[in-house]
Amino acid sequence: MNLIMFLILFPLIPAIIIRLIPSERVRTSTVLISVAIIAVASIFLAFSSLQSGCQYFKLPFKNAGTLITVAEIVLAVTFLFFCRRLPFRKMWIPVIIFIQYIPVQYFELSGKVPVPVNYLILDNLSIIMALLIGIIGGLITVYTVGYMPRYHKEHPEYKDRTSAFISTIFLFFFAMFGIVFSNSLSWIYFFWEVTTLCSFIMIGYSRTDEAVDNSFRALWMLLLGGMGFSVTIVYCSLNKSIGTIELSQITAMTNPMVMFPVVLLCFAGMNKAAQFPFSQWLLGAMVAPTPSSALLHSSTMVKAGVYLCIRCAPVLHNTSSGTTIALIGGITFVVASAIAASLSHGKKVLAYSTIANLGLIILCAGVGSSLAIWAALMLIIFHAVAKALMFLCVGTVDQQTGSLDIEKMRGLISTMPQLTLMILIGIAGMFLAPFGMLISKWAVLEALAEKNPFLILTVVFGGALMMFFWGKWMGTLVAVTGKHMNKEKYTGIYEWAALYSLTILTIGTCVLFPLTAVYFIHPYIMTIYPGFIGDPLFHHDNIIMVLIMLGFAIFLPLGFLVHWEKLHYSVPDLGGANVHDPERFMGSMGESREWHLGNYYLNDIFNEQKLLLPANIVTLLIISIMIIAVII
Amino acid sequence: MKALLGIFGFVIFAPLAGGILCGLDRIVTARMQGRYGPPVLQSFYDVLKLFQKQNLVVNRFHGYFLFCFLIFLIISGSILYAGDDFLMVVFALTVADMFLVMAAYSTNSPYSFIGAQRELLQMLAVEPMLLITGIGFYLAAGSFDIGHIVSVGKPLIFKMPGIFFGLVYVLTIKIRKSPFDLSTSHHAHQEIVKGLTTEFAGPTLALVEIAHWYETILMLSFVFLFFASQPVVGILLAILIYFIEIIIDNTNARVKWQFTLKSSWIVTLLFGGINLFILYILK
Amino acid sequence: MSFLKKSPWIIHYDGSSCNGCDIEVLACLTPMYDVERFGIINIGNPKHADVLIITGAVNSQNASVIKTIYHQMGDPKVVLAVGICAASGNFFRDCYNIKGGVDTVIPVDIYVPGCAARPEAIIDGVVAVLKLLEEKTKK
Amino acid sequence: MFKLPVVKMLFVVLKSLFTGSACKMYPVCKQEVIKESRGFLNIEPSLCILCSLCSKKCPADALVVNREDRTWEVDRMKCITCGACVEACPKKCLILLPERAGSSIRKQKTDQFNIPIEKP
Amino acid sequence: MNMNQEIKELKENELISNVSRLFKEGYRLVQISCSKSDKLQLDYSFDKEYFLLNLRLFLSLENPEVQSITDIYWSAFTYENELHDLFGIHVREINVDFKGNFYRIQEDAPFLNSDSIQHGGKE
Amino acid sequence: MASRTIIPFGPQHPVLPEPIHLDLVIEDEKVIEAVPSFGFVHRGLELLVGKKDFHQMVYIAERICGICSMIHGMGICYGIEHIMKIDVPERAKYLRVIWSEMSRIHSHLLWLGLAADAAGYESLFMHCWRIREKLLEIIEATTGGRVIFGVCKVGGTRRDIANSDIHGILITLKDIEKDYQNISKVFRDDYTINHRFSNVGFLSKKDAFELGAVGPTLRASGVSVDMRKTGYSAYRHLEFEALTENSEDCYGRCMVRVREIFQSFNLIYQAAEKLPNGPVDIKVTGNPEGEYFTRLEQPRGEVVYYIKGNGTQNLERFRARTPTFANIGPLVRMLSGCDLADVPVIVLSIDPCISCAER
Ligand code: NFV
Ligand code: SF4
Ligand code: SF4
Ligand code: SF4
Repeated sequence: MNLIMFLILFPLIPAIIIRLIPSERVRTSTVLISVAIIAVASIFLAFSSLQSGCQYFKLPFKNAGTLITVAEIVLAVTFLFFCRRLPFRKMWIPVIIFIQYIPVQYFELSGKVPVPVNYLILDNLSIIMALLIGIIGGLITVYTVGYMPRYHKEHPEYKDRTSAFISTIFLFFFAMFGIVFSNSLSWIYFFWEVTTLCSFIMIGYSRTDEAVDNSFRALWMLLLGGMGFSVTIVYCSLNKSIGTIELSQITAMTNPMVMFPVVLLCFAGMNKAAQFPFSQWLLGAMVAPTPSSALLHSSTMVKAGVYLCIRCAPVLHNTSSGTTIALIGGITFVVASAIAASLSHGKKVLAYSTIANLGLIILCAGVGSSLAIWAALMLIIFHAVAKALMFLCVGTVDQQTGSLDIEKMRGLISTMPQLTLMILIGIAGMFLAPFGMLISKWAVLEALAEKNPFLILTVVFGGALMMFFWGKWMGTLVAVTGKHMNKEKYTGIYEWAALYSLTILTIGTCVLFPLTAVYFIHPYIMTIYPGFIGDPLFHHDNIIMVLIMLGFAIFLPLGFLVHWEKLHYSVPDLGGANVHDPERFMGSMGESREWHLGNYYLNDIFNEQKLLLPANIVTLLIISIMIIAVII
Repeated sequence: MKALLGIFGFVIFAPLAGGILCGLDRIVTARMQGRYGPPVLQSFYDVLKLFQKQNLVVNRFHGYFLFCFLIFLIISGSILYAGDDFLMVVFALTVADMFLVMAAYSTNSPYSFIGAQRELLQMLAVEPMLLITGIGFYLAAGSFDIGHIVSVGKPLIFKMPGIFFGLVYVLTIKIRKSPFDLSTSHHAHQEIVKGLTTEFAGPTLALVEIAHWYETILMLSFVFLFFASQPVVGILLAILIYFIEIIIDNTNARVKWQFTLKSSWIVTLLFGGINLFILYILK
Repeated sequence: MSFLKKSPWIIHYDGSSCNGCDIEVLACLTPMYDVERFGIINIGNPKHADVLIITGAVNSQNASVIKTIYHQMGDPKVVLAVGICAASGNFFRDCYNIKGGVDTVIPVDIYVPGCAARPEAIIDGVVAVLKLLEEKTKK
Repeated sequence: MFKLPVVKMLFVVLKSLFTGSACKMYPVCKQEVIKESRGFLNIEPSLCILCSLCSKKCPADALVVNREDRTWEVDRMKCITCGACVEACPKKCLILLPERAGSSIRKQKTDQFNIPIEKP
Repeated sequence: MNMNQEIKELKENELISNVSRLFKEGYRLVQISCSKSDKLQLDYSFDKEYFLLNLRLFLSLENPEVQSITDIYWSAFTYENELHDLFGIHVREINVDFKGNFYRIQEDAPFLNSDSIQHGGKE
Repeated sequence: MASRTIIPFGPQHPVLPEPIHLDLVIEDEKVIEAVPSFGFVHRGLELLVGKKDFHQMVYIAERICGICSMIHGMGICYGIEHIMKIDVPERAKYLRVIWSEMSRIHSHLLWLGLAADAAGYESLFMHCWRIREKLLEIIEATTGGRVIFGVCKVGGTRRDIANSDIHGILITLKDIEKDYQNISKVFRDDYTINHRFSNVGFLSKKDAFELGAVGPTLRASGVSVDMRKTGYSAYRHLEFEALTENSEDCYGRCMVRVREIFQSFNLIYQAAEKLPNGPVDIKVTGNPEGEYFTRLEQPRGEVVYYIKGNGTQNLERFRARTPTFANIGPLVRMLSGCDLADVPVIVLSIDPCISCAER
C-alpha cells in the first residue's frame, strides 16, 4: 500500500527538482537516482505481491476525493491556459474541455458521485503495467538524458528546454502509476488527463508550427477520449443500479446496465490506444523527440488505453459490444499494417505498427476469453519492450545519419553493426516465430479459432502484412554494402546503457516467456476466470519447440563471427555491365552510373491516403452504431 | 518416441523423396514440352556438382542466412512430422523464408534484391492461406495438433474443400511453379536473372536446392493432411496434386505480382473464408 | 567422381554474332535437340554457370562484358566458342569495330565451326567440353 | 468446343506427354543427313588446276592456294560453307558435302590438300 | 518502278521547313542515311502510301553540322546519333543525345575518316 | 513514398538472346525511365563494301542477321539488279517469295517462342520451336542451310526446288500448319498470355505512325503498311492483305504475327501453285552504277537498303536500315510506365533483332 503510494507520488519529486534546478549535472544524477529508485521499487512491488492475488486498498486519509477534484480543476485550467493562444477557428478545443469538465465537476462538487471505498487496486495486471512503466520507462528516461543534448546540438533552432522535458517525463510516470493503481474512475480520469497533458507538452516540444499543430490535434483527440470518462462518471452516478465508480466493481457486474459505461470506457481506451478513427494523434506525435515517442506513444501511454480495455474485458466477453470492439481492433490491425507497408519513414512505420499491434490487443480484449486475455497480456509485454528498443535504436540512427528514412538505412549493418543488431532483434521480436510477438499471435489465433472466423481473417491478413513490412526493413538493414565506416562511436554511454538493457530485456522476455506466463499472467487470469488452469494449448512439446527454435535463432547468427574458408569474392551480377566499382554499372549513355535499390511499397494497393479515410469512416460508423446500440 | 521417429524420417527421407520428385518433375515437364528430359537423378547430380564448385560470394554473410533457412525449414518439417502444432509449422516456415529473403538482401545485388522483394510479396500472398488452413484444421478436427488431425477418422477434405482449393492455389507459389514463380526458380529469369538466388553460387546454392526439396515435401505433406485417414490414398493424391501443379506450370505464363497477390488473397478470402465460416456454423 | 560432367549449366552470351549461331544454340535447348538430356540447363547467370557459350566475334564494346561474365563464373569453367565469328571473326574481322575471335579476350577451350553452327555440331562441342570439364575438376 | 481457354494448352501439353518426345536423340542416334545441306567443303585434288579463282571469290578468306607448293588448303574455322568457291571453280572440283566439320580445341583447323601434278 | 521513289535535293537551311511540311502532310519517317563521296550526302527518306520521298542534303567533309529533326519526328534520334557516331556529323539539339556513345566505337567516325571505302578495312 | 531502384538490364540477360542494355529506373516495379543503349553487336559491316565485291556482299548481307538472312540477301540482290537493270527470271522471283515466306514463318515462330518465354511460358516456347524445327528441315532441304539460306544471288537464285519435290514440301507444310493451329489458339485465347500481353506496351495509332514504327509493330496499331504490297518479286501476282490489329498493344503485335504465319503459309501455297517453269538465274556481267533504295518487308517490318554503285566491283555505299532500328524509338516510348515484368515482353514485342539494328 505504501509502496503503491510511493510509486505514484515519488516521481513528482524529481519532476520538481529538475524543473527548478537547471544544472545539467544535477539533472543527470537526479534522473539516474530516481529512475533506479522507481525501477527497484516496482520490481520490489512485483515480487512482494505477485502471488497475493487481487488486493484493494482504502485511502489512509479522508479527503482524497476533494483533493482529486481540486487537482482536476487545476488541470482543466491548465488546459485552458494552453489554449489561450489558439486562433479563433480552433476555439472548439476549449469548448470540449468545458463540456467534459463542467458536468463532472458539478457532480463531484455537489457530492452526487458515489464515494469509492477502495481507491487503489493491486493485482498482477497492475504489476505488469507497473513493471513496464518502471523499467522500460526508466530506461527510456536514461536514454533521454544522453539524447537531449545531442538533439539540441543538431537542432540549434529549437530552444533548449530539456529540464521541462525531463520533468514532464516524471510527471508522466506519476500519471501512469496513478492510472494502473487506481480503482476509482474519477482518479483514473484525473491521471488519464494528466497523461494527455504530458503528451501535449511533449509533442509541442520543438514549438515548430507542425509540432504545435500536432500537439493540439493530440490534445483534442485525447480530450475526446476523456469525454468517455466524464460521461461514464456521470452515468454511474445517475444510474442507481450501478451506483459506484469503482472500476473493479463495474467490471465484475453482470447487470446489463453496465454495458454502457464499459463501452464508454473502452471508447476512451481505444482513443488513447490510437485505434482508428483516432489514430492521427499518434502519428502527429512522431514530431516529438524520439524518447518521448518511445515513451508516450508506443511503450507506455498507449498501453494505458489497452490496459483499460483489458480491465473491461470480462464484461465484454461474449457480448456483441465486445465483438464490435474486437472488430475495430481487427480492422485497425489490418489497415494500420497495410499502411505501414506503404511507408518508408522509419518513425511512421513504427507508429503504424504500434497502432496495428494495439489493434491486436484491443481485439483480444474485445473477445475477452481467458486465452485472449492471455494473448493480450503477452502482447503488451513483448510489444512494450521491443517497441521501446526499436524507437530508441531508430532515434540513435537518426542522430548518427540524420535520416529516418528506411531506405537510407541500407547497409547499416556495415556502418553500425551493434545498433543494427539491436534493431534486428527488435524487429525479430515484433514478428518472427520464436520471438515474442509471434507467440502472442499464435495465442491470438488459437483464442480466436473457435470464436469468430471474420476476426481470424483480420488477424491472418494483418499478420502477413506485418511480416511484409518488417521483412523489408530487416532486409534493408542486413544488405552488406561494404562501406565500413563505424559511425557508432558517437553514441553516448547513457544511450548504450538503455539500448543494451532493452536488448537483453527483449531476448529475456522471449526466453522466459513460460515463466512470465506462469507467474504473472496465469494468476491474473485466474482472478477473473477462476476456472482457468493454464493454457492447455501451450503444452510441454510446444514450449520445447519454441525454445529450440529460439536457441537456433539466437545462436545460429553467431556463426557470422566465424570466417568461412574457401570463399571467393566476386562482384554482383549486373548483367555484364559491370565497371570496376561494384556499386556502379556502365550506363546507357556510356557513363558509369550508380545502381540503387529501393524497397517496394505497393503504393498502388496500400496507400496511406487511400486507406485512411475509408478506415476512419468505417470504424467511426461502427463505434457510433455500437454506442447507439448500447444506449438503446 | 514416435515424434522422434517422425523427425528422423523427415530429415533423412524428405530430401531423397524431394530430389526424386524434382527429377520426375523435370522429366514430366520435358515430355510435356516435347523434349526428352534429364535422368531421374539429375537433381542430385546438380546438387553434388554445386558442392564441387567454387563458392563465389559477394560478401560472406549470405551463407549463414541460407544455412539458417535450411535449418528452419527442417525445423518446420520436424514440427509437422513430430505431430505438433500446425500453426507452429507455418510460423517456422515463415522464419525460414525470412532467412532466405535476408540472404538475398545481404548480397546487396540488384537482381537478388528484386527477387527478395518478390519473395516477400509471395510470402505476403501465401501466409494468410496457410494460417487459415491451420484454423480450418482446428475447426474440423478440433485441434491444432497434427497428431490429432491425422487421427481423425474421416478425410478432412470433405469438411474443408474450399480451404483445400485455396491451399492448392497458394501451393503453386510455394513450390515455385509458373504462373507464380516470381522470385526465383528456373523460370523467372525473364526479368531478374535468377532472382533471389542470383548471387548464390556453388555450395550455397546447393543449400537452396536441398531446402527446396524439403519445402516441396513439406507442402505435399500439407496436402496429405487432408487425406490423412487414408494414408495410401493420401500419398497418391499428394502426388497427383504435384502432377497437377506440373500441368499448371506448363499451361500458364508467369503472371505479375499484382495478379499473384490479389488473386491469392481473393482466393484466400473467398474459398478459405467461406469455408471457415461454414465450418464455424456447422460446429 | 566429378558431377560437373553430369550437370553442366551453361550461360550463353551473344557477342557480335549475327544471330545465326545464336538461335542455333537456343535450338539446342528445344525439343528436337534437347540438351537437358545431359543435364544442361541454360541458367543465364554467370555465377551459376559452368560453361560459357559465346557466339559471335568480339567488338570494342562487348569485350569488357565477356570478360566480366567470364570472371564472374566460378571454377571450374570452360568456354565454348560457337561459330566462325567466335573462332576467327569471320569476314567481320576486317571491320573497324571487331577485335577478332573470342580468344582475343578470354581463353577458349573448344571451338565449334560452322556458319551457322549446326545444333549437332554444338552438341558435339558440348560433349567435348564435358570431357574437358572433368579434366579440369581433377586438377 | 471448349470455351475454357486453358484447355488449349492442356491439350497440346498432354498430347506431347503421351506421344513421347520429339527429340532426335543426337548423339545417341545418328544424325540424319539432309543431302542438300551445305556442311563441308571438299576438293577433288586431282581435278584442281590451282587457278586460285576459288580463293579470290571466297568472302571469308578461308582458302589458300599455293602454286609453288602445289597445295590447296581450307581453314575450317574460317569457311562459312557458302559455296562461292564451288561456283567459281572452273574445273568443278569443289563440292559442298552435307557432313560437317568437327569441333576443335584450336582456333585454326586447316585441311591441306596436295595437288598432284599428273592430270588423269 | 522508279515511279515510287523520288529524290529531292535541298539546301541545308531548307531542311526543317521541308520536314515539318512532310510531317503535316502525313509522311512517315523511314530513315536517315549518309554516304560519303567527296561530300557527305544525307538522305532523309519519307514514306506516304508506299511512295518514298528522299530529301537529299550535301554537307562538307570538314565539321559537318546539321539541325536535328527530333522536334518534328521524335524517334529520329536513333538515326541522328548514328550519323554522329559513324560520320562525325554534329547534329544540333537532339532530344536524346547519346553524345557519341550510341555505338561506342573506339575510333571516331570510321565512315568519315577511313579510306576503307575504297581500299578495304584494316589488314 | 515509393523509392526508386536503378538497375542495369542486360547486356547479358537470360531473356535476351541478344545483348541490349537498358538503364531501368523503377519504383515498385513500375518503370519510370528506361534508356536503351546499343553497340554491343555493332560490327560495321557496311564498310566492307570497300573490300568485298558486290557478289560477296550478298553473303555478307545475309550475315547481317541469321534470322532474316534470306530477305537481306534478297534485298541487296534486288537493289543491284535494279541498278543494273537485270530482269530476274520469273521462277526465281517465285522461289524468292517462297523462301521469304518460309523465312517469315521461321522468324515469327521463333519470335512467338521467345515472346512466350518472356512471359514465362516455357512450354509454349518449346512447342513453338518444335514446330519451327520442322520448317527448318524443309528450309535445309531446299536451300542447304538451316538459318543462313544463302540462295539469293544477283541475277536469280542459287538453287531450284525441283517441281517433283514441291508436292512433298506442301504436304509437310500443311502438317506444320495444322500443328501450328493448336499453338496459335493458345496465343489467342490463353488467359495468362492475355494477362501478360494485353494492355501492355501501348502504342497508339498516331504514335506508331509518327514515331516511324514498322512491320507488325505498326500494323498492330492499326496502320496498314506492308512493303509486300509494293509488289516486289512475285508478290504482285499473289493475293494477300496487310494484316492489322487495333488493340495497339503487345497482344496486337502477337496476334499480327500469329496471323501472318497463316498468311505466309497461304502465300507459299499460292506461289507454289503458280510457280512457272524456266531458269532460275541469268548471267550477270558488268558492275552496278547508280543508286537505289530497296524496300522490302522483313518479318519485323520494312527494311530499307540504300545501294550506290560507282561502276566498279565494289559498291560505293551499302546501307541497311533495318526494321528493328526503326522500332527503337517506339520501343522507348512504350517502355515508360510499364511494369518491370513487362519490360522483357515489351522489348520482345517489337521483335528486336540487334544484329540487324546495329549491323
Ligand atoms: N526481320 C528482320 Fe531483321 C532485318 N532486316 C531486323 O530487324 O532480323 Ni534479324
Ligand atoms: S558464324 Fe555465321 S552464323 Fe554464326 S554468328 Fe557468325 S556470321 Fe552468324
Ligand atoms: S565455302 Fe565459302 S567460305 Fe568456304 S571456302 Fe568456299 S567460298 Fe570460302
Ligand atoms: S578454283 Fe577450282 S581449280 Fe581453281 S584453284 Fe580453286 S579448286 Fe582449284
